[in-house]
Amino acid sequence: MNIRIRQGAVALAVLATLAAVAGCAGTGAATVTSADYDKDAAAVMAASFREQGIVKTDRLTQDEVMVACSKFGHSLDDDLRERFQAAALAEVKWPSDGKYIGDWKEGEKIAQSGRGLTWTDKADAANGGNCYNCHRITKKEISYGTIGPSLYQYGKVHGNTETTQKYVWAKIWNPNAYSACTNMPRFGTHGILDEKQIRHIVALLLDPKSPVNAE
Amino acid sequence: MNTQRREVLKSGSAAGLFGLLVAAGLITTQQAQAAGWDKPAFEAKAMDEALKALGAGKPADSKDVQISGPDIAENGAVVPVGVKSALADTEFIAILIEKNPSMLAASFTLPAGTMADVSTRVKMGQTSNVFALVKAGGSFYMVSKEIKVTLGGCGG
Amino acid sequence: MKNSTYAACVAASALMFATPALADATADGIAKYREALAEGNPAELWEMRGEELWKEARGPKKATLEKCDLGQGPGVVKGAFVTLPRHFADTNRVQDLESRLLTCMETLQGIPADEVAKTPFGKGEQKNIEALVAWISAESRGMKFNLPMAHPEEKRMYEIGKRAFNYRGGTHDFGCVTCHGEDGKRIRLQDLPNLTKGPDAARGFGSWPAYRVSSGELWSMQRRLNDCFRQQRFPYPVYGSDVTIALSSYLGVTANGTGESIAPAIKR
Amino acid sequence: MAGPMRIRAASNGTETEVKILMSHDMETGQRKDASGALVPAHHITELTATHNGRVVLAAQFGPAVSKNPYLQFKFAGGAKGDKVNVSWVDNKGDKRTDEVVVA
Repeated sequence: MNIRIRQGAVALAVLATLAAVAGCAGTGAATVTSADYDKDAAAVMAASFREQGIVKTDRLTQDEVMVACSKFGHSLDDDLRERFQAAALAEVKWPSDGKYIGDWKEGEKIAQSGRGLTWTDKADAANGGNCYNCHRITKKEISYGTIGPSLYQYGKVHGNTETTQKYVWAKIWNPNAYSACTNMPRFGTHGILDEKQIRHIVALLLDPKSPVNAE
Repeated sequence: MNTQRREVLKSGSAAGLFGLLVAAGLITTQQAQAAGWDKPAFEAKAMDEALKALGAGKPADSKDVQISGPDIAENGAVVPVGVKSALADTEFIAILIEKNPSMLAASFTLPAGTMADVSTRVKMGQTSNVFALVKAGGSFYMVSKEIKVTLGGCGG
Repeated sequence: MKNSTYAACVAASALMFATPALADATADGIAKYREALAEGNPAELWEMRGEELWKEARGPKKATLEKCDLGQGPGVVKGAFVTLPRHFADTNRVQDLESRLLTCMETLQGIPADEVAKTPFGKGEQKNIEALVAWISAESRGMKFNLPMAHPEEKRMYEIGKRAFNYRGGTHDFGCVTCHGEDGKRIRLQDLPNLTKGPDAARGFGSWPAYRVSSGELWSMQRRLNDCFRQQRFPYPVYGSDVTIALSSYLGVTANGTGESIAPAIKR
Repeated sequence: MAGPMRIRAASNGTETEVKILMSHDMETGQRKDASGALVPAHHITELTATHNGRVVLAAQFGPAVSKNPYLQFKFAGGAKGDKVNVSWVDNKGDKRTDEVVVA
């Protein structure tokens, strides 16, 4: 079970450090660059996981956006951000029948559910939206997270217009369309939620009868 | 760490715990006969039924009985509940949870010299009133408190 | 049974992080709930068993773990927890508490490490590991984190851990950083420590192992990380794999000097 | 076999406070396992605490008492060095007795 990677390389690095110690004031890391660590980290990620249940190791595969969003210590430059956002908006799949509003009661159930796509879930289980984990939504549910903004009274504030409906639809389908490297999952892009479910969540947020706006 | 004598009483006796305690001279036969798990009370599905099984009838409200617990529990699996009574000769305390499948969670018989101040932890399936039933000087009293049970994050 | 540091710390943070929109009553209620639980943490049942297991002759070699070197010399338990993971010369590997225990169980007692690593959490020898980590961590309660960083392998594991922490992937594009990269956030009602800096890193990292009230089990750090990856919709991290050790290195080093271990804590 | 209890008994000169942690699953009989089958009820039913041989508390538990139960109570008297003994029995007839010296 010992997973040894680049032990040899490290041994060499130590020797190099010892040789260069006078020159670089004993900072051993000077001979190992950040790029070396990037390579080591990639190898460790690849070697440390195995498949379990419905989850295969291809879950670790990152697209261009996630590679960029995994870099720490600096933010996206403007060009990249604009490119990611434009590409995200372009791939949003709009509702086949042109209807954005479903049943807010169903939307509330989806917003409450955190099920789906883990290795303890079954392949045919309906996925939840996990919305309350990060957002305040209705007044009644006090157990809500604060990773995302409050959506309470969202429709009341922004109006139930077609423009708002389309914005909310696209935001759920691929939130990178408006904010590259957001914490929010790409629910439509990755097939976490289907068209019908997204319609219900749009209703939860925008329908004037939804407790989000009515209470 | 306190030294503890870790002995499991030899099983095989049909007499149960109280029989063993009698055998060990720890309690009298009379005490043992008065005891025994109160199945009808623990299996009662409604308040009236549970109170009847406990012989409590219609208990009165009392300012001298306090039930303590959180207003909100992060997890219904473990909800701390305490009961204190300032009534003279408090001899019995029970904790009941209105919306549990069976309401009675635990009961305590307090011999003279034991304070009417007990705490334990109970399971709650959902937000509910929690009742403290107390018997003092031969009469029953009851107070309640609402405890909210919330959902957890990360898919529950 | 006193764990007042934890209760006070959680109470303070719950109040501090309350958003204006959140009724103070909610945060206050939750803080009181946690305070009530801090007294009488069932983790003590595991601590008792762990101490016995350390001193019990077991395995094919019928030996105790009393010669196990957790980094402070053979048999020294006090203070060991707050210096792990660290590099061990005999294995030439950076090891966390659990992987180090596997080494000791294999070399001293003859219990095959690979088999223990493959055992599901809460079963067989894993149950024993859970008891051992409860006791070993309790022996460092109240001590500040002080992980060594002098060895290049320690530095390397820290750097890998930092990258693993920020690695976003899976169906939800989640990484550790999604939930633990900012101050003052919550998931549902649970406060999320910002693990990228102290003293939050000490508060988060220094709570595990912990008794989970939701399952009524004692969770080691390995199990905590395993369940984080599950919820991130990642594949299954192999027990004792380098990614788990690297993450602990990153969290522990980030916690260094900024806070004390309260493990084994009690968690929802 | 059930694991040992963690019992603490502390006297302040006039009264003794007892805190007990028990190792028990406290299965409600309503939980389903991974295969969907009901896990049968398994819970402590009765508990007795004695001080130097005299009963100071008799408790009855239903399945709604939390897993790994915790119980705290106080009795008048008790001095350092006295013995507090706690016994429980569950609905399957398993039992456990542990004793602690008052601190």
